[in-house]
Amino acid sequence: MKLEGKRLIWQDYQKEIADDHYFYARSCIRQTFFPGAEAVFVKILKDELGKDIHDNAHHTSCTGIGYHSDVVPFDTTMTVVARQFALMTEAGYENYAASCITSFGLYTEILETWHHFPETEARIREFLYKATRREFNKPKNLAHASDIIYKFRHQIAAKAKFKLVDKNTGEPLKVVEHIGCHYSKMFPHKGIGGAEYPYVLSGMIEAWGGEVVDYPERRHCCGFGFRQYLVQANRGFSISCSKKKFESMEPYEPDLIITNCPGCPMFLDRWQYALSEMEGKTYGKNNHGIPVFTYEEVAGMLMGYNPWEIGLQVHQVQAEPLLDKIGIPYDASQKFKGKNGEDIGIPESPSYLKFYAD
Amino acid sequence: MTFDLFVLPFFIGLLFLVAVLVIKYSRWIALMDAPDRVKAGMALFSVNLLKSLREVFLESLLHRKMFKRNALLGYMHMSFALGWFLLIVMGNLESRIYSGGHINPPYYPIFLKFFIHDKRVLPFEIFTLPGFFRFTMDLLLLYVLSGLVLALFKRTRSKWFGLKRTTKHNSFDRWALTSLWLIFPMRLLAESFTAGIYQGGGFLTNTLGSFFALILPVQYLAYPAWWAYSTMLGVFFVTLPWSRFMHIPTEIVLIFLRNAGIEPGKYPGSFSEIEIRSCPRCGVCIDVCQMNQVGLTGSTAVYFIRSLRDKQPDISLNANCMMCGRCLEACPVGIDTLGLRVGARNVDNKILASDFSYLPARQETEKNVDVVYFAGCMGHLTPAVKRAMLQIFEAAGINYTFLDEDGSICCGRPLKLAGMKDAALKLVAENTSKIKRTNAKILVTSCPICYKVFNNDYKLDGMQVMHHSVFIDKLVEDKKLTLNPLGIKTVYHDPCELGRGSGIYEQPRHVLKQISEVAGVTEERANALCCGGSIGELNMSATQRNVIRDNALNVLCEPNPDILVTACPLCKKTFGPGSGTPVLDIAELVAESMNQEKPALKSKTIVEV
Amino acid sequence: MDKKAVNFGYIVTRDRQIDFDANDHTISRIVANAEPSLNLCISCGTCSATCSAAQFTDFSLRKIILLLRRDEIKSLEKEISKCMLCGKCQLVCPRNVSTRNLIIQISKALTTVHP
Amino acid sequence: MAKHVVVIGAGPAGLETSASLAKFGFNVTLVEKEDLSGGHLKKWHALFPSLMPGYEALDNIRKGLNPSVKMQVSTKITGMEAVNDYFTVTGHNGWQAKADAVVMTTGFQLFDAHRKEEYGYGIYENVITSADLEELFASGKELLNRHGRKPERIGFVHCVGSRDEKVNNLHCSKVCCITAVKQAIEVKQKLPDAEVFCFYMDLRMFGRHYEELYKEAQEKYNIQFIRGRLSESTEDQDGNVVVKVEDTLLGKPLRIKTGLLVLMVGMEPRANTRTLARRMGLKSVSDGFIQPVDEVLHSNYTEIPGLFVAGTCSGPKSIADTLADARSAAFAVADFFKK
Repeated sequence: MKLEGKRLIWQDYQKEIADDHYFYARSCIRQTFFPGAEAVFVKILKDELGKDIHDNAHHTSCTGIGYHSDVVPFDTTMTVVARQFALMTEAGYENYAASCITSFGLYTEILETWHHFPETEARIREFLYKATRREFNKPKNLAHASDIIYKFRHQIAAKAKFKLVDKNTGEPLKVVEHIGCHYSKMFPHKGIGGAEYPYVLSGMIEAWGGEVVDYPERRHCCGFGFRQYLVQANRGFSISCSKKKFESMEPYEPDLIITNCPGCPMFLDRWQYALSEMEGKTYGKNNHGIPVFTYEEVAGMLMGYNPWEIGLQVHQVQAEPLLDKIGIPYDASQKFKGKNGEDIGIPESPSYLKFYAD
Repeated sequence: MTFDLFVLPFFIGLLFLVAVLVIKYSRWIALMDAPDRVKAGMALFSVNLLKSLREVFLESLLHRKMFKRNALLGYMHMSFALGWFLLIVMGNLESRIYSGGHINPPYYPIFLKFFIHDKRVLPFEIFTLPGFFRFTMDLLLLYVLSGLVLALFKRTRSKWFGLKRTTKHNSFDRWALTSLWLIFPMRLLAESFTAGIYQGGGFLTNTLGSFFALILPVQYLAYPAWWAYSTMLGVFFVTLPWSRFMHIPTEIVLIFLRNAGIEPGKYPGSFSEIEIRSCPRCGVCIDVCQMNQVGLTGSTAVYFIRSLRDKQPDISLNANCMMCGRCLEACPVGIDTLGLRVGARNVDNKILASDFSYLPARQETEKNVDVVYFAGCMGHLTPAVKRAMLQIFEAAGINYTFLDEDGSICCGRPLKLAGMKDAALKLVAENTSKIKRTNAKILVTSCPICYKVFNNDYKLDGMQVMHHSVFIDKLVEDKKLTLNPLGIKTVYHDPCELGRGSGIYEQPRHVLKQISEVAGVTEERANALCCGGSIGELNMSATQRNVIRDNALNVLCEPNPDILVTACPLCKKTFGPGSGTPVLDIAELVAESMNQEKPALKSKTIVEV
Repeated sequence: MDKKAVNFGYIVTRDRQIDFDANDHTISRIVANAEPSLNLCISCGTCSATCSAAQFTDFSLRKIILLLRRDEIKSLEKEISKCMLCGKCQLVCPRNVSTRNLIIQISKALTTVHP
Repeated sequence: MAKHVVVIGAGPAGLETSASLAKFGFNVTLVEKEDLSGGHLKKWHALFPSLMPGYEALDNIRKGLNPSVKMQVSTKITGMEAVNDYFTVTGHNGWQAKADAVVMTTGFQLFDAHRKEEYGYGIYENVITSADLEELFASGKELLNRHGRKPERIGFVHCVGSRDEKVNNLHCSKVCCITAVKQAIEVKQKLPDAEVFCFYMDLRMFGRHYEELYKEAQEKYNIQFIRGRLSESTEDQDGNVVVKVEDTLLGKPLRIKTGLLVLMVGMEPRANTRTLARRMGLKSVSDGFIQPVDEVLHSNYTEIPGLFVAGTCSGPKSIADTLADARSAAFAVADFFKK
C-alpha cells in the first residue's frame, strides 16, 4: 500500500471543525452500552484540553433509530432535530458536536435537505414553533465527536502516558479501524478522509503510535443496521456480517479494533461472544478475542485513566491482555467493584472466550 | 512308420491351441445369463444350426462379403480359408485311405508325404483319375500359395484390393502373420524335397522336386524342411489366440451364438469378447469411416475393437464415433461395432449420475385417438416439419393428437448412445406411460432417433411405431393423400438412424418419386453418408463436424438437385447452414405437393413458401 | 467443539459470495482440458432457451457452465444429473460449444474427483 | 496564393489531416504543445486487432507528411480568434499565425484513475492502468507486479471512467473493450501460466476482427470474462488486489484475488480543448467533446465557418477511425475553400 496515495485523497476530504465551545449531544445507545466512552470524551475535552463543552440534559433522541427503521416520518424527525438545535441556540452555542454517528448523519442529511429545500426548513420552523414555541439557529459547525478527538489527536498524544505500542518489543500495535456507515458513506465530503479511505480514526491511530490494518472487508458493515438487529428474525444476518469481517481481519492478527459508532463496538464485541458459543470459534490469540473499543476509551486508556473507571470491564472481549501488552496498570481486584467499592457482581463466564475475574 | 520327432512342434502347438480355445470359449459362454446359455444350447439342435453352417460356409470360407467389396480381396481371403480348409479335408481323406480307414493321429494327414512315398493308384482313384489325390493336394497348395502371393502384393498395393488404408498391426500379429505365411512355402519345400528324393508328388511337388534334386542335396534338406514346416505350424498355433488370427475359430462361434439370438454388447467381458476376437482386423471398416476426413483415424472400429481386446480402452477413442453404422455395414464378419461401442460407453459412463425427478409429472389426460404424433426434441428445432406433418394429418383426415406440442422430455436414445443406459430407461418409462394414455394405434414420429428407440426399447403393447416418411407412404398407398408432381429434381439423404439403423430405405423414395425426379448418388441407402451432426458422437469439435458435413454435401449435391431431401430434423439442421442447395424434410415437400394445384413449380418458389 | 452449540434463536448464514480463491479449481481445469470449447461460452443463454427441460424447470446449462467456471461445485452437483443429453443446445449454440460432451465431462470429473 | 491552414495537435489526427491538406496544395502549419509529434500513440506498444507495433503505425503516419508542412512544436495554443474571414492563432510562447482555416485535432486525455477512489489506483501498488501496462510492454521489461513477482492472476477492469455517471462520464470510450482483450492476450503471451480475468459490463466488439480476437482470447488463451462491474478493491497481506464484483450472470457476489489489476481507463476531452472550445463559442455536448454540426452528415464541421474538428476531440475513436476522420476533415476544408 502506498500511504502517500491515501494522503492525496485525504487532502480532498478535509473539513472545518470548530476549535472550542461545543454543544454536546449524547447518543442513546452509547450511554447505555458503553457509558464510560462519553464520560471520557467530556473529561478529556474539559480537563485535558480545557475546552468549553455544554452537556445538555434536555435533549432527546434524534429519532435516528426510528427514522432508519421506517417508523418515524421524516417531518417528525426534522422537527425533533430542530428542537435540539433550539436547545443549542438557547444555550448560546453554535458548534454542534454529536456523539452518535447516526445522529451526525441525520443532522447532515437534514441540513443538506434544508439547504436545497428552504421551504422545508421554513415548514419545520413552523412545526417547531407551533409545538414548542421554540426558535433556533442552524449550527455554524457540525462535527462528530470523533472529528473533535481527531482534531486534537496530537495534543492528546502529547499528554498521553502510553502509546499504542507493544511495551516488550516496541513494535506498533496493529489496529483495525471501523467507521460507522452513517459517518461518511452518505456524504463523503462531511467525513474526514471521505468514504473510501476515511482518515478520522486512522489519524488517531497514527498519532497514538499504532499501525493501521487495511484488510479486505474493511468497508463492510459491522452488521448492526437497525433493521437487522432490531428485528429478531434478521439477527442471523447481523451476526453473519460481523463474522465476515472477523474472518477477513483474522490473518492480520490485529491487537484491537477502534470504532466511532454506537452500534459497531457493541456488535463487534458481543457477536464475538455469540459466535464463540454458536460455533466454538474465537478470534485473536489464545481465545482472547479481539478487543473492541471506542476512540474515547482508547484515548482514556492511553491517558492512563483507571480502566475500570472508564468502563472497560463491561466489554465482552476482555481488555486485560491488551492492557498488559501496552503496559497499562490495573487493579484486577477492583474490576467488578462499583463506585464505593460495592460489589457489582461478576458476569457468567463464557464457554470459549477467555474471561478474567479476580 | 507313423511317428517322427519333427511332428512335435505341430502337435504340441495344436494341443495347446485346442486347450486354450476350449478354456476361453467355455469361460465366456459361462459368463452369460442362464437363459441365454440355454438359448445358445438350443440353437445347436434347431434349423438355426443349418443357417449357421450356411453362414460359416459363405462367410468364413468363401468370404462372400469380401468378394462383394473387392474381387481380389475376396479371392485372397478365400484362397487362404477355403484352400486350407480343403487341404485339411482332402488330406484327411487321403490319409484315411492310405491307412485303411483307421483313426490317425492328427499330425498324420498333415505330414502324410513324409510318411508315405508310394505312387500307387489308390483304391478310390480307380473311380476317378490315377494320381487324383496327389494332383488335388498340389492344386490346393498352389491355390493357397496364390493367395499368399496376393497377400504379399497387398502390403504395397493395397489399392488394388479396394483398401485405401490398411490396418496397423502390433508385434504379436506380426509373429503370427510371419509364421502363417511361412507354413505353406515350407510345406511346398518339404513335400518337393521329399518328392525329389522319392520321385513322388503331384504335378507341382514332383516337378519342383525333380528340379531341386538336380541342383540341391535334397536328401539332406528334406528332413529340416519338415521340421521347419512343423515348427511354423506350431508357432502359428501358439500365437494364434493372442493374434488377430484368433478370428478364424472365433468367428464360427460368433455365427452360432448370433444366430441363437444373443444380443450384441449385452455382455461386456463374455459374448462381447467373442465378438471382439472375431475381428480379423482386415481393415475394411477403415475406409468407410467418415472420421478419416478429419484425421480421427484412431477411433475406427478395428482399432476400437483392438483396444477392447488389449484391455486398454481409450475413453476418447470410445467417444469419437458418430455411431452412423457404416463400419457395421461394411464388416465382413458382421461384428456389431455399435453394440460394442455402446457397451463400452456403458462401462465408461456407468458412474455418471442421472436424476430426472425434478421434471414435473405432467399427467396426460386419457385420450382416444388413432394416431399419436411425437415431433421429438430435434423436431421442435424444425418447426416447418411439425407444421407440414399437422397439415398432412388434417388433409388425410386422421384422428390424431400431438403429444409433445408444448414440449417434451427426450426419448432417451441420446442417453443410450452416450452409454447412460439406466438414465435412458428412466426417460423411456416416463414417455411410455404418456404415450400409452393416448390409446392410439400408431405412434408417428418425425425424428429417426426417436423412431429407433421407440421401436427397439419401448414396450408399447402393440402400438405400431412409424417414422413419418413411412406413415406418409402408407397414407398415399391408402389413397388418403393425393400428391402432385412438383417438377423438380431431388436427392434423398438416408438418415443413419432411419436407413442403416432401422432398414427404411424404400418408403421415403417411393413417396419422393411421386412428386419429383429422384436422382441417385454414389453413396446411398446402406452406404449413405452421415451428415456429421450425429448425437452418437461425443468428442468431435464443430469444425470437424463441418468438414464431414461438407464432404457429405459434395456427394449428395453431385447430381445438382433442386432440393436435398432428408427425413431427419437433425440432418436438416446440420446440412442447412452448409448447403447451397435448399434442404427440406420429406414431410415439408409432401405438404407442398399436396397443396399444389398445378405441377411444374420450380424449387425456388417452394423455398420461399 | 466440546460443548453443545448454544441456540440464540438465529443462525449464522453461509456467505453467498463466491470466494473464488477458496474454491477448488481442479474440476473446471479437468473439464476445460477434456472439452476446450467450454472456454468459448459467452453466456448468451440460447442453450437454456431451447432446452426441453428448461421449459418446465429452472434447469439451465448456461448456469451450469458458470457454476463450473467459478468452481461452485456444490451447486453444480445438484444440476448436472438433470440433463437428458438430447443435444438441442449443441445445435443452437452460436459459439459451437460441444455441450453434450461438456455435460458428460463435468459429470465424470465430479464423480472421479469427489466420488 | 495558397490558403493557409493551421492544424492544432500533432497526434495521429493532426498528422494525417496535415498530410492530406498538403496533398491538396494548401500551406499547412501543424502546431504541437509537446516537442515531438505522435500524441498518445508515442507511448502505445501495439495496436488492436493486428498487434501492429505503435511506433510502426506512427512512423507510417509521419511518413505521409509532406515536407511542406510546417511543424510548430513546443507551442501550447492559448488563444484563437476569428476575425473577418481569417483566424488568428496564438501560442503561449508568443507564436502567432493567421490562418484561412483551422482544424482542431486536440485529441483526448486519459481518465484519471485516481478519481475512481474505490479501485485503489495510486493506493494499492498492484493497481495499474491500461496506459501503464502499455508503457510496461513498450519498455520491454519483464511483466512483474510491483512486488517483483510474476503475477499468477491478472484482472482487467473494463469501463473505468466510461459509462459511469458517478464520475460524470456517460459516454463509452469505444476502444477499451478491445484494448483489454488485446492486452489480456499480450499478458498471456508473456505469462502463459497466469490466469487472466476481464470484468466487464458489456463487451463492445464493434470493429472488424474484434470479435475474432475476443474468441481467440477465450479459445486460445483461456481468458475468462466475468460480467460484473467492480465495486471496490482492497489489498491482502501479500500485496494482492482483492476485488469484489457481482457475477451478474450467476446473480452472486464474487470475491477474487489478483496479483495485478489493470484499469481500462477511458477517453475524456482535454481540459484545454474545453477551454478553447468555450472561448470560441463552440458547442460541446454534455460529455465535453466538441459537437460537430452534424454527427452523421457533417462530422468535421463546427458552427464557425472555417473551424473544423478531427479525431478524438469530437469523441472517442480508434486509430483507424481517427485517420479516416482526419482525411475526411481535409476534404471538408478543401470543400470549404471552393465555396
